[in-house]
Amino acid sequence: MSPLQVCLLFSSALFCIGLVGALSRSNAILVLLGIELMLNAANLNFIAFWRYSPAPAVGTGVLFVIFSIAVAAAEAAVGLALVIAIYRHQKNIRLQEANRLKG
Amino acid sequence: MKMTLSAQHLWLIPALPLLAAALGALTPRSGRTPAAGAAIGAMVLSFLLSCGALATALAHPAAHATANFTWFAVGDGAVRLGWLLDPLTAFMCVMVSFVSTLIFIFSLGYMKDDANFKQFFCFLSLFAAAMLGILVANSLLLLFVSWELVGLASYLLIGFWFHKPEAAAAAKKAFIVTRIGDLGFLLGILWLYDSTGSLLFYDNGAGVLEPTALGGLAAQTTLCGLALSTAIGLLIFCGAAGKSGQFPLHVWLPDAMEGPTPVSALIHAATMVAAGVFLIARVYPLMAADQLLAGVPVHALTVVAFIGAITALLGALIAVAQNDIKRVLAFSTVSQLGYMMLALGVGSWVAAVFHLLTHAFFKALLFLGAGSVIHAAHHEQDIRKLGGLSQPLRVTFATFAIGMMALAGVPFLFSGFWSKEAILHAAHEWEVSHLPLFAGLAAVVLTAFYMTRLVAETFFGKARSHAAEHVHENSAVMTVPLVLLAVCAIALGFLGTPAFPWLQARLLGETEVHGHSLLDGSGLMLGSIVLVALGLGAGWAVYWRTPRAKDTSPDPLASAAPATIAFLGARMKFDELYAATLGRLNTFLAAFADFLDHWVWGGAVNFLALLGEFSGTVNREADEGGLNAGFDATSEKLRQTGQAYSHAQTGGTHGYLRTVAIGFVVLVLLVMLGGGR
Amino acid sequence: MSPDYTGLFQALRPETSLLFGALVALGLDLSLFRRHTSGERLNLALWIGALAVLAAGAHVWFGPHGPIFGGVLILDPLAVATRLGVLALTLLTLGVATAARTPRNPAEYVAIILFATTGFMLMAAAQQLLLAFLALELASLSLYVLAGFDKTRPESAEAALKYFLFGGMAAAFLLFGFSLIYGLTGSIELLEIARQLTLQGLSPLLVVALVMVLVAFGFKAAAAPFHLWAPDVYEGAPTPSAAFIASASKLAGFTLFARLLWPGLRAAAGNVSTLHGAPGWLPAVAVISAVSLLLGNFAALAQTNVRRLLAYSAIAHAGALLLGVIAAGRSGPAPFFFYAATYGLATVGAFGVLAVVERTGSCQKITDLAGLHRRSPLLAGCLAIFMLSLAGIPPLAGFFGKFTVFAAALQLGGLAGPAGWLAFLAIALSALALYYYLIVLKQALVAPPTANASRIVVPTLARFTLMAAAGLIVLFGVAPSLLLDLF
Amino acid sequence: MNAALAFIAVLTLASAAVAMALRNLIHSALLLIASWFGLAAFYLWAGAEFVAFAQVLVYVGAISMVVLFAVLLTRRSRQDLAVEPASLGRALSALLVGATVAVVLARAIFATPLAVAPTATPTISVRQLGAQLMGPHAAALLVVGVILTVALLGAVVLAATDRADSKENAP
Repeated sequence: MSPLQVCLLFSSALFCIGLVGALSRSNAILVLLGIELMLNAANLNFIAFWRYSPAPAVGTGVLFVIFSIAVAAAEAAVGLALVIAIYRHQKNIRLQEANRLKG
Repeated sequence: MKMTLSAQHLWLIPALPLLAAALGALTPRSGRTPAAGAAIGAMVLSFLLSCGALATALAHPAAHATANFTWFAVGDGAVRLGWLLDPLTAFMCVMVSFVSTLIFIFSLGYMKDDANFKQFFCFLSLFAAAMLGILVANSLLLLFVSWELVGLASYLLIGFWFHKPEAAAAAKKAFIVTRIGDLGFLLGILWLYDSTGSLLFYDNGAGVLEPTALGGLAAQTTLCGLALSTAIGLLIFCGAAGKSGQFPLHVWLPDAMEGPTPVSALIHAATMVAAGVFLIARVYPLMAADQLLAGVPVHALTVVAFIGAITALLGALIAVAQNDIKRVLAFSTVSQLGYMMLALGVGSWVAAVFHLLTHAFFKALLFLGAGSVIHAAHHEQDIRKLGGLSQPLRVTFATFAIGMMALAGVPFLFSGFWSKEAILHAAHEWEVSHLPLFAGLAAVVLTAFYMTRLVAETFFGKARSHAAEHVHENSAVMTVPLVLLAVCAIALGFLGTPAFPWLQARLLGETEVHGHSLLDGSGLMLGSIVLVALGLGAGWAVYWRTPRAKDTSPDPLASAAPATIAFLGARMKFDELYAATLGRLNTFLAAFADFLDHWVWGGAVNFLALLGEFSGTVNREADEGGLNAGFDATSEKLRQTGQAYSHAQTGGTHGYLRTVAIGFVVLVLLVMLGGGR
Repeated sequence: MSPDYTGLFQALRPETSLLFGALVALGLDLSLFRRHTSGERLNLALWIGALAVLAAGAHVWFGPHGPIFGGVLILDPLAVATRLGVLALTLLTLGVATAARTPRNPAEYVAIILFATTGFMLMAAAQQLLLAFLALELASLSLYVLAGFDKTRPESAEAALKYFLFGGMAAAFLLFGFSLIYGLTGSIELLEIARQLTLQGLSPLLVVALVMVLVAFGFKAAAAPFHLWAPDVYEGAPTPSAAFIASASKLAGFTLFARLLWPGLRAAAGNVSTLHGAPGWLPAVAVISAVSLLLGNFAALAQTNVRRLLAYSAIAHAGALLLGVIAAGRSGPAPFFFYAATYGLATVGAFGVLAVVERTGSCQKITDLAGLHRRSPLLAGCLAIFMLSLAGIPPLAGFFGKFTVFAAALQLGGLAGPAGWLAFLAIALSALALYYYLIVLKQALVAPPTANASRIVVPTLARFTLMAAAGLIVLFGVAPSLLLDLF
Repeated sequence: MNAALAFIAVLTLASAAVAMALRNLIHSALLLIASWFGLAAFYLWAGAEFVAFAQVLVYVGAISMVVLFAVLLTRRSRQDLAVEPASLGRALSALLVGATVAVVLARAIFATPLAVAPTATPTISVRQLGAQLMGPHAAALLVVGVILTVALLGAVVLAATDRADSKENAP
């Protein structure tokens, strides 16, 4: 098993942990954080691939991660604002109670 | 003054009514006179232009004059459209514009009390424009566009009295059933485009109906060993069958009688239903391209012939048992359209077009006559409640009788006789099978019989309801079109007698007329005359001699009880015959038609529903709503399937997110394992 | 090699004018117009927005073409056409917003619409994974906010949260997929990726990456089974937002993903012209397309809510559009672009009608449209055009969208292969589609109005918008070359 | 060196997994911060110092603060802090789906030959990054600026409590 494969398994595991969290938690904030973990796993991949790329001096992977961290911050801000908006109406942030819309 | 019109300007013929429709749409609701005036004026102009086009076409009957232009380009292929002027187009244009003009004028009287008078003329113009568009198109795509517009306009017209729920339902049914046929048609168009790269009929050797393309299409084989041209031809025939009410897609036509009567005359006599026959006549070279091939399991035209024969017989049988004046005519239309398809199938498209033209006139005459009766009798349509109208409605009666004799095929004087004779003659010469001929001959008897019954019940005996007692002849605006149509119903036959087949020769592109002696094939003609006489006699015996006494008295055919005196024996015999064969057969066929309506094509849709249900939910009871009923139940069934689908939409966000992950896994497995690596 | 900043700014002039418009709208609203009524503030913002969109359109039309800034962006015919289409749909959305209920922060609303449009413009032209991801996120974040903009209705917040979580999940999958593609090819430039993939062939990790991209594509296109957000968002979001999400977003999304898939991942496409084709993303797209067609059409039948009906019909249309993407490898992007653009027109128009009807009360149920022909003949007529175009009745534009897409799909191998079957399925199901569109039209054109229904006064701008949408649908139906000549 | 990688991985994964399983929201948030630190350590290990700093700054510094604010804003009593356990069925199905995805990913990773050049830890200087940012990635930089603007504007609009709003929605 090469170190790159270890890194990929690491990121895959993190991705799946985030996925399980997003699928199981009823608190909307935790679901959001699960999705953040999935984004983190992708970042980890970028760095790992950059680490073992033949020409790391170009730094594409690193740059991608910097941008994606910025995007993740933006997503978190909007997401938490939406959580607050939901809270305003249903006075809690349990996701399973937000199901007026269906059918 | 001899006016001619070249192919370049052919577009004017449909453009004028379209303009009238647009003007009608823009006039305010109160603008009744301008809207109707524009519609009728445009139709008259179109008629004159059509006459000009006919003059041009007759000058060069063998030529397919076209005017093509590029419409748009997709990728490396371009779609081109164009107009086509040949005798077929020209004759049809003259017929459609003439009959439409008369129907428009008749509508002035028939619809004069309707609140939506203006819209009615607007829709009529739109319909006529679309119909004329079908005729002048030189591209299958342009034809299809007009074809769908015709469907849309007929939806608007059939559902015109939308306050009647039956009318709204009938309109929807007509639109959707014809559309089912159109799906096949569209698929055929796409396939043809894919195979030949063009949709133009004639294009200086590059069109799809010209030998190069046809040779290529006939040479390839596709599913089940059919030639490619056969497969495409059959798909196109689906569209024709839907529009022309061919078995098994005929179910919409009788229901469509809920529309105003002029609409019935326009849609179910002269134009829309004839569009299917015209379509097959137009693409006849494509349909016939496989005729020369040996070893092909099915020829496209053979299918057409048998479908036509079945429709002819079925329509006639059902018509015998109808009591609504318009429904009798509707089923007779189904039956006559069957004749036309039969003629196309057995290889005589000129006979089909000849019958199409004569039928358009006498069936429009009959429908307008029925409309005149209905209008006079305060919207009473049940023939059991009419009766005794021959005295008060003299003009209507006389013209209706002419139409009836033309439809029944009374010899020599009436146009229907000659055109039907041409079809039977062609069926006789068909080498594949004589079954269509026998079906056609059987339908001859039945047609004569039920038309006699219709006239007898409606116009003779005594008035059997309050509505029928106080009738007055309608105004000239309604009777003059009847008289004109009656003249045509007689005169048109002489254009195509065997001794002087002028029309046939022109349609085939010949400049000289080669007549045959009337004695050629006189055996068949004699036979059919005898059959007509038989049908008329039977009708006379059963209905005319002893008119119905009350509207509730039983139908003499329906009650198997033996009755009165002198002619008793013969009549008894016929009653038995009816009870044993016709009655039972009729019941059976009615049940069979019902079966078709509910099961076969409903079943096809149901099959889709089941397919959907199967994939949609696992825990759904399979028998619920089974294959139980026709159109409405089918759509209800489909709705339930949809509900099952949308129940997956639980509103729970976790479920949604889980679906993303599961979808991911499934797709990965699909790509890794599937794909036929 | 020094980067060509001038070229970049030349190419980004449309985006710059949109952003400038957004900032001006915000600034004027915050400084000079604080005290005015929200209706006046909305009008001001909308006019500024419309001017910005028009300016951007002019810049697109007269701007540069070809690869920009070392190939990060590509302004080919597809990009230009999509940009123009997106701008037109944005303009119509702004028109719809004049008729809808005035939002509480009108300038912010318009500004975010312009930000989202900026995202769409970049999506149309991105030729590099990083820029594609950022453009997608810019557009998505703006749309989440737009969906949740109506703070008085809990449905709006719920729709936005669902949309956000679903979209966030899709974005995570997309980013993971991008990271794998970067790892396998060592590049994020589409052309370089394509070059590398032709050398490598299909590896299991690449399959994972492909499917992750498809998940995000399915989300953006609202294709089954990644469609679940769509009905809820269409129902809950404010009407102009829903119109925007259904139209411009879809057009830009299809362009972006078609570009990712065809030039970028062409080597991994596989084959669907015969049943035993090569594996790749094409079979997966074909499956998504078939599922969308079936599910969308059937579920639409069961709807009583007109917005959900539009949503399920959108899913069905996504299925047909995916067929166009499948065919784009051979026939080019023109067919699916035409389909997506005309579909967007009809959808914006339909939502516009709903927005106007909503002024007199709720408009959620199909029966809320009853008697529309009496209440406003103009609305009923426009709705009929939109619905019939969606149903694909010629000569409206929707028919030619279908025609070109199906014709392109059949070119892949006739009726014998899965692509042909899909075309057949799509054609067969369009009879069903006609049925549910007629259910809506029956209410609007035939049913009598309810007792307390009053006449609807259509505001001038909304009237203009609806007539423009309807007119364009008829125009593109009669003369499709107007759109197709962009290619 | 691989030992360091394994240590970081185990630490990060364990804290993430426990964070996703804990019932108390505040505890979860704290453990997530730990896991983000783990990721920063990984970036350091891989030689991407700048990314590690960005990770700490943005995630540990900013996002965790926003999360804590959101947690505090959306609770009405102390009991709300303890998140009720997810329903068992949902947790099991989530685990099942997660495990399946994990199996798919792992199989793909093992089945794909990945050419790896055994190299020393690369370095990339901030100056190099800056040149890249301002050079080939200038367009992306502009777009990120717009994204952050939208997020700020959107978050403010969505989260701000209008006076009329609070009146309408007062319980």
